[in-house]
Amino acid sequence: MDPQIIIARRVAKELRQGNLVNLGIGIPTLVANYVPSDLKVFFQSENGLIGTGPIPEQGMAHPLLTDAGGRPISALPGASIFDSAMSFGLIRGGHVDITVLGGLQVDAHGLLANWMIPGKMVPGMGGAMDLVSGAKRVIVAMQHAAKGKSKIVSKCTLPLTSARPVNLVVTDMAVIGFPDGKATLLETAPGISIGEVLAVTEAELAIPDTVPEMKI
Amino acid sequence: MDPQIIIARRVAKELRQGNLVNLGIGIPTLVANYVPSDLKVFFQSENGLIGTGPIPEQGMAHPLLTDAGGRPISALPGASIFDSAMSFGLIRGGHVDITVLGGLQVDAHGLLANWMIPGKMVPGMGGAMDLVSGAKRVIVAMQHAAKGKSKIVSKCTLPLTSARPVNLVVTDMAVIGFPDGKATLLETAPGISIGEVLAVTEAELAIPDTVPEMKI
Amino acid sequence: MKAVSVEEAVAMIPSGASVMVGGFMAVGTPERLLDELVRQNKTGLSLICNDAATPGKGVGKLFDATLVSKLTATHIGLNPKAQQQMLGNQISVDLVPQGTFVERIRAGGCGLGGVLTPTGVGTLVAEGKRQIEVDGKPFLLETAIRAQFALIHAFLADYLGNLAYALTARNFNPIMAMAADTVIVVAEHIVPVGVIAPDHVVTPAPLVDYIIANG
Amino acid sequence: MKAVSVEEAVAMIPSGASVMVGGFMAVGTPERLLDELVRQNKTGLSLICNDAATPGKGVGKLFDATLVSKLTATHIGLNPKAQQQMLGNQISVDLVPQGTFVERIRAGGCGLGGVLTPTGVGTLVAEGKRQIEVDGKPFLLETAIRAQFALIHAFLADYLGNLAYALTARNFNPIMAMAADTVIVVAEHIVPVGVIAPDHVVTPAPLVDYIIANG
Repeated sequence: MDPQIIIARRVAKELRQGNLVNLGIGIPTLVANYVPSDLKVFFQSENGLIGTGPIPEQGMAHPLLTDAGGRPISALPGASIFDSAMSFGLIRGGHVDITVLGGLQVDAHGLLANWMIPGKMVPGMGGAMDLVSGAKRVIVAMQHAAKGKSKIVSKCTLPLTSARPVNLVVTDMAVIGFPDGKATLLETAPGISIGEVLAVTEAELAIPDTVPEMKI
Repeated sequence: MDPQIIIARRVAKELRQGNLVNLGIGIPTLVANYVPSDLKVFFQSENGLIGTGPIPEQGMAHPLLTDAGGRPISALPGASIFDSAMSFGLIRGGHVDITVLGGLQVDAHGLLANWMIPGKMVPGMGGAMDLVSGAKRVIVAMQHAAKGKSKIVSKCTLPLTSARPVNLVVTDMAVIGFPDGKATLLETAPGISIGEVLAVTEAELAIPDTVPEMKI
Repeated sequence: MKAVSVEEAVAMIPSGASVMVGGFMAVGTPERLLDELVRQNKTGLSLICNDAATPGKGVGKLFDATLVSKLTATHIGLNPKAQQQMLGNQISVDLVPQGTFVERIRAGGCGLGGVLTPTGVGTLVAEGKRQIEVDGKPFLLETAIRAQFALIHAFLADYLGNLAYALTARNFNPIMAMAADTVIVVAEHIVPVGVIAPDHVVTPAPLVDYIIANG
Repeated sequence: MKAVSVEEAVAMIPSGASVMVGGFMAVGTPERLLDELVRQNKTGLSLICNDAATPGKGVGKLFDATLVSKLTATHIGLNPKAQQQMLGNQISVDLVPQGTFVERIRAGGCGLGGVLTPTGVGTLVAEGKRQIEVDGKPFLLETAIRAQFALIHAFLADYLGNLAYALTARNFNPIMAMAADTVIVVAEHIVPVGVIAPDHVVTPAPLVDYIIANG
């Protein structure tokens, strides 16, 4: 299975009935494809919409209905529109149950860096800092390693997104949580051993007595 | 002429085309009756309406359309509705061109007290403090004296409504402004002499060379 | 969102709870919830409401039944019972400028640490509060307000919990609907999903916990 | 409110002006005003806009024509020209978290002294800023933002200047319409007074100074 799909399917299992969910760009966007049809969740697009639906059929797109990347989306029945102050009031005020974001680095204490590589990539933080500071649960969805380098690090070398630790990291190799503020291996991806995870993880990982395989 | 009507008619002359105006309860409310029909102004009711109209005809009132005192009002074509945060954003943000309020005391520097008589009347300030702090121009519409006591005082003995001085005071005897922060007699009411004004005014009043009679 | 009876909804509110109630002089107030608070005799309430309404109307009913022990409001001048209870020290009253009142609730609902307002500087309202200078101008630091419960009046609610308001009954309702742990709504009309156009929804469904069912 | 031609409107904006522009990735942006800013070659602009859009679209046109000298935004990653101009020090860029960005503009429009936000605490964003503790929790004091001009896109405008927005083109427009000395609006449709129901007006008429006339 495609690593991105493994991640997206596993993250989708974290969603609960009635949750308000914000999905970042990239792998997080894929999560919407794997929500069981009997689970009703609300997806927020931070440019001002709750109730985002799939990409509209050809010829049905409206130029004034887009996602945060400016791409055409649809709105489900029961959708609502609001201005940006309200959108970030929802985010900062803890009304978003789950935010799923991409990451550049997550460290052993759950701190996330995902908005800047000094001197190289300075796109701006957009809504990421508010989402990590404000959402009830923060889930990072990312590849475990990039170019052979672990993205789960002892300490972030890139600028932090927030002083608030994330709740869960889901990669193509593992699910990592932070009980008592310490990176802990909660699950391994199908066919991946604990040893394989440890081999490509820079951060020290606590290993509980049982580490089940991801159910996706 | 009724003293209240003198005041209301004179205040109405301060309104300019397109102004957003907030009228307090009491004498200020009467001002709306004396706006020339060719002058288009917007009246705000701070409970969430711009475009307040007259009291509706009998049988046409709606229980969900009221003024800040809870009394039925009407809405003119082009009216708009908003929540209380927006209403006071308009007020505090300087978008209200003129607020007209009642007063208990105005002092020689233009400071207003109008919300509390300690130990006696403690109704709360409602929107008065925001209106005086935020509106572009603050006009106090009140009787010059109450029970023979001047309401234009040297220094307010009652708790202040704001540290920001008002712009104009219109009473049944005079119009008083505060050029250079000093109470100044700008106009006298019809048939009232400067001497009569001074006789019932506790505050020291600057008297310009010419003090015209109010045009109402 | 869950549809519940008014009895069930009020049964969730313990005596002594902090309760925000929408409305301005009882306009835009969820009367059915207030009647039921009185019937279930929920005492010692910390009430957060713009005003005390008038006896027999809106939150005025809570003062009639002496259910309030603490009040945060902007104006209580039109309810003599609330005034008597304040002067008799039966209730403690915190009077707040109206713009500050709504902005503090908004801060509570939007995750802000408080409000920096020019309103109240140099008045009694400033007593005991921090004053912060920004670019040489003084502002009061007014803290955020939240409550355990928000009792909301809406004109339309759909089956998901989206709300729209009518006329001046909107007032504090959409702001309070963001600032409480549990949000309970009385709507004049409950309508199918889609009846409220997305552009006309004022309170998005995920903010609403309970809607009082018809009948 | 006054109806003016797009040429007249832009003629009022001097080179070097501070200009807020509504829109999110060019959705909800008043394109006609941007085209005219380019045509009249207004240089040295201080631009306040959520993002830099993409070349050829929305405020992206201002970067194509190198009219911007200072940018306050939350994200410019999808406009390589804006990035190049930033890295080449042709423009100074202040990158702001999006929730902070909109709240600072709201503070500017609503007469608040600034914003107390948890966002950015403990990050690069906190550098050089005051940190204020409230009830033991740290918040950044972020200052209010205003501009000389706000360029607004609306869906409907009536003859008085009341505005309503459509779908995700609403975004920053209603907030910016409160935070500038002069507010200029391009509407998709100009309609008679009364067509927009009072409950559906988002920006009340008195906030609007100019509407770009049809044709």
